[in-house]
Amino acid sequence: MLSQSTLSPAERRFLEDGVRQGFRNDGRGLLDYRPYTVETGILPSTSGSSRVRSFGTDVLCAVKVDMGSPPADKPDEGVVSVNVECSASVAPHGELEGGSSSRATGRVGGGRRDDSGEGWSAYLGALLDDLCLPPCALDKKALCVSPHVYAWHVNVDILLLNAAGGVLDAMSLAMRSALRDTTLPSVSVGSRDEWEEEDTADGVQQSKPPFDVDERPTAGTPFPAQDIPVCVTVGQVCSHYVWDMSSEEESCAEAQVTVAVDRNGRCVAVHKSGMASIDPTGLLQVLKDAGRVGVELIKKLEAAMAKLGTGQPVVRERLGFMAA
Amino acid sequence: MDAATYRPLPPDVPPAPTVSFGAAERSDGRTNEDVRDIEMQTGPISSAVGSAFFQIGKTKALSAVYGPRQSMRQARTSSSGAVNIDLKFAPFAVPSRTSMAERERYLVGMLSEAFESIILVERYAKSVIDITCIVLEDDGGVLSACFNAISLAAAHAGLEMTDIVTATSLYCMEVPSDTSQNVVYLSDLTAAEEACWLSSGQCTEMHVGIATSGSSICFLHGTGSLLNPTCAEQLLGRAEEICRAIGKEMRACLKAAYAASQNAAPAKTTATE
Amino acid sequence: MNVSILTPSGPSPLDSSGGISSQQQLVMPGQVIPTHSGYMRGHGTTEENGQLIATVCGLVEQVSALIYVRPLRSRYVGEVGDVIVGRVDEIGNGRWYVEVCSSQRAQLHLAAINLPGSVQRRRTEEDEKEMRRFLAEGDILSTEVQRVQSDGLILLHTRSAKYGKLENGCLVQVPPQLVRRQASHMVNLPCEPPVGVVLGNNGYIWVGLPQRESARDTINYALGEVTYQAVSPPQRQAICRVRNCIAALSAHYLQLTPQSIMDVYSASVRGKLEVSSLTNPEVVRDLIREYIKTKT
Amino acid sequence: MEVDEQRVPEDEQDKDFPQLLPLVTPGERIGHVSAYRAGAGVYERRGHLYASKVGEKLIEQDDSNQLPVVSVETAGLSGSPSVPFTGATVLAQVTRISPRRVDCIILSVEGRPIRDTSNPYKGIIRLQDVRPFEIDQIDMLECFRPTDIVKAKVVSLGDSRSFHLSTAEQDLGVVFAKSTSGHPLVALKWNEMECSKTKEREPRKVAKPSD
Repeated sequence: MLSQSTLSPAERRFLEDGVRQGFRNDGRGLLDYRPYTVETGILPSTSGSSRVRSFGTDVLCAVKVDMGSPPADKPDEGVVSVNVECSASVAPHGELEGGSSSRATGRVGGGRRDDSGEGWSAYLGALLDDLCLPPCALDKKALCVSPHVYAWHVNVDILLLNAAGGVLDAMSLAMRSALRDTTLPSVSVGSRDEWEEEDTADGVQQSKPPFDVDERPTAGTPFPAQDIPVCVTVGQVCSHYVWDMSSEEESCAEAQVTVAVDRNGRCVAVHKSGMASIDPTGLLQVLKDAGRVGVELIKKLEAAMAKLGTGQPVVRERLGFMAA
Repeated sequence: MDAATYRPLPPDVPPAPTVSFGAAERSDGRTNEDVRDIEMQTGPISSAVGSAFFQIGKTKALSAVYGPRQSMRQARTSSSGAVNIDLKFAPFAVPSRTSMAERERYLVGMLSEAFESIILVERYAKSVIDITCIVLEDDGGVLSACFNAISLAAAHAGLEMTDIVTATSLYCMEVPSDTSQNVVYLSDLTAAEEACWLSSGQCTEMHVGIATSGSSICFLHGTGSLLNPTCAEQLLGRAEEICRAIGKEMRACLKAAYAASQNAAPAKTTATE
Repeated sequence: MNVSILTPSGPSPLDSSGGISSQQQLVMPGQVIPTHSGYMRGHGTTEENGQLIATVCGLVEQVSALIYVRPLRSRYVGEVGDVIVGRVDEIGNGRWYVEVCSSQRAQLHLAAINLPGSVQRRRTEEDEKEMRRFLAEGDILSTEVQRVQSDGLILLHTRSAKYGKLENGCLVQVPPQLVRRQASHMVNLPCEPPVGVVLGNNGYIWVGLPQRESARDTINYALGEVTYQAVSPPQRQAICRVRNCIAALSAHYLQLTPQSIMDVYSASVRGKLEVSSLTNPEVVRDLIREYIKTKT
Repeated sequence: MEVDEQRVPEDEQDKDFPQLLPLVTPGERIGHVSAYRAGAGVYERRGHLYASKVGEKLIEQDDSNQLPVVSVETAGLSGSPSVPFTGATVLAQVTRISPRRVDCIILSVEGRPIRDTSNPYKGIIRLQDVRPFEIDQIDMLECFRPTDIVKAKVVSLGDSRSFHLSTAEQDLGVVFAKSTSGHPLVALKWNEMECSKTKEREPRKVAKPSD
């Protein structure tokens, strides 16, 4: 999704001719995806973690879960917050002021105001939270332990180690597999009367009932992540739709549409960005194809997770953390 | 939030929003397709190069354009200008005084991407165009209100643009009636309606910005479970209708403002000798 | 529409040899290098109380009396006569600033190029305004290192027939160490249909349509001659296959020569591998394993 | 994707603003590439010409063998802000003088004042751009003084900080200056001006007044 190198007119013409012939620079067809490599459970200190790589793009995602009080306006729901961090090598464009650079590089994610590129990663976090965790994909009520008192605060931290196109897709894949890898510990909350009696002793300060946590992973309940969608980004290059773009293709893409698709092919969110405008018929066609591609992606992801689940401890030790 | 903070109930507590089918009205008397009445005015801020005020229902947005002017930063590849949008919620805009920083940043990210494609930035080499937008009151539909305010302000400032682009917000919901699963299409929710339906997840929302003379989509953001092609087609059709209506109003408003400034100017000499 | 999700697999076939021949000595920073009397100290080393100490992790190289350590992976260090491919970054006061993946941008002076129609005259103010017509920002060009200043600044020139703007192809970036100085850097690979490759010593490799033979011999072939040509599908397939083969060799840190590229190319054709399948790391691993078998 | 036929109805032409030329707003189609050439305030997309700002549609036929030029003119204060472009004649105020160049801020482009003065565009006039002849004998102090108003032509966009200006033509140079005693100077010769009060002579590179 992010590319700094502005292509020369010669490269741009060669690439666009390729797209017109349906044969891209690395031999893929317009609809073909580069294979993703997915690993889960690589950070034991976290509640759930995953790493997604696809030919240059490298995303690490970790989920930490802790107990807190539910928000005031939604007393019966838990809280999920998504936070994106970029390693310095990825966000050098930060110092290019305003949106002019994004015009040249056709990046998803809107203008960047400040110098250090935080604005961009903060915006990405908010976009991912909006696209992949809408109410219909994740029932936050399931995260509430006891209304008004305790609820799970889920922190999803995504670290972008290297960006070579398709960053939003890789991040959504990493987030989904990390949340699928997360288990919520089983918690038993003290009964109601213990709560009352402690309250009067402290006067105004309303304390919380005691709770104890069963640490054993086997005792916990898996995080309700089966309905979380996966993002599929399509670029419009000389009025052809190109899927899973490399960074070169992204700098030639006039407009980009990102569709979030859940496991039974339902489009859960759609976001258009990029410089040019697109016509409605094109958009509807993209929605249809996105459904198909999304389902395929999630099915393959589930299969890979299942395979990983079995051989998990063995594979990781032998290869080492940063294995190829 | 341990101690519950006291919040005075707003004087006219609107009755809980109800969903109705067909012609029956919504809680504030509008049918499902009705858009709240719109008011717009150009040039409220004299010091800015161009400015505009846009009101839809009770939601009010005020936008001002400064520049193009010398770009401060060392942008090497500055063959084209830059658009720098700054959006603020007035402290009194929202009932609870929560910090709106995150929401502001999110809206800025959305808006700046759209306006870089609308304003012909390659005609403003080495300069930056600063656009500020203040939300005076938030009664739902803030994103499209700000979008329209900025679009009108940019046109009034005389910035070169590809088109008059207007935005609107549309929603659809599956309401189980006795006969069958019935999908209801609503446009332009108020804050109360948004609070009631959007956060509970039954409602699919879609914000669309359409170039009014060519009907292509410049801006699109939607979330919700009913984004399948059929519903999307319905939503886009309605969005086009509403956006074109707003666009027509904007063009009339701009022409009136231009004519007024001509009549005011004593000798009507052509600008360039 | 093929979508595939893999899990991490075994080590790459080359972990053992890693493309380093046995007699070369791999040194770590701080390691003492055995020396002979009257040696000359090269870069990558330092002297401490009479002993030659390596300052970078790399291979000890010896050229007659000179001993130096060639780092395994670093940015490109220019040498006079290197053929390199660069991208024009900026144009200012009579020169092009060219990005060559080195510590600083190389410079190509207006005086160091062939003017159109290759007329020989002093460069005027007019030429300076016309610079964008020869090479604009972002353009890719093949060039040669004319001089390297003491502070490492590389000065380029394109005053020969074979250098100039590159068209009709795409660029691949590999670590500079994988492209050694060799007989010819601008080669037409004998695959069917032929593919033109420019192996830049700085790790930039251009893969595109073959260079026109005739224009290259005449001394005064000017920059403007290169034009856009439509690329036919078979030519495009060959170019993309070569591009993927180069990426495969670079992923496994193998030397890039016209011969090695052709070997991997014919291996992939023999194996009836689709061009797009070469983006799959596992397919690439098997292909390289097979290529090494044929080589040793 | 060909943008289909015109959506904004033609009858929308301006009934109630008879005395003005037809008003257009951005996005309205005003012609086809085969019929007109694009002027200011107009952009071309897929063969059609569209207005890019609010203003009056103007069609000029400058020379017979070429297509007429259609442009959108915005008169009066609400004129569209202009940015210095290569070849534009600008009015600039000198701020700093050094032996090899003169720094100035650009006040107006092609007669249109730049209204946003908080962060003005900067320009420099290099030694070789002051006048076309005897470049090596130029003494900058004999040509310009700080606070002089200079009419110049933009030579190039220069680097990211300032535009490159030139006064190398007869009608370019100082158009308004104050003498050391603070009174306006009157142009005498191409290189001399005279103080209106003290009749003191001061050297300047004077713009030939276009009388």
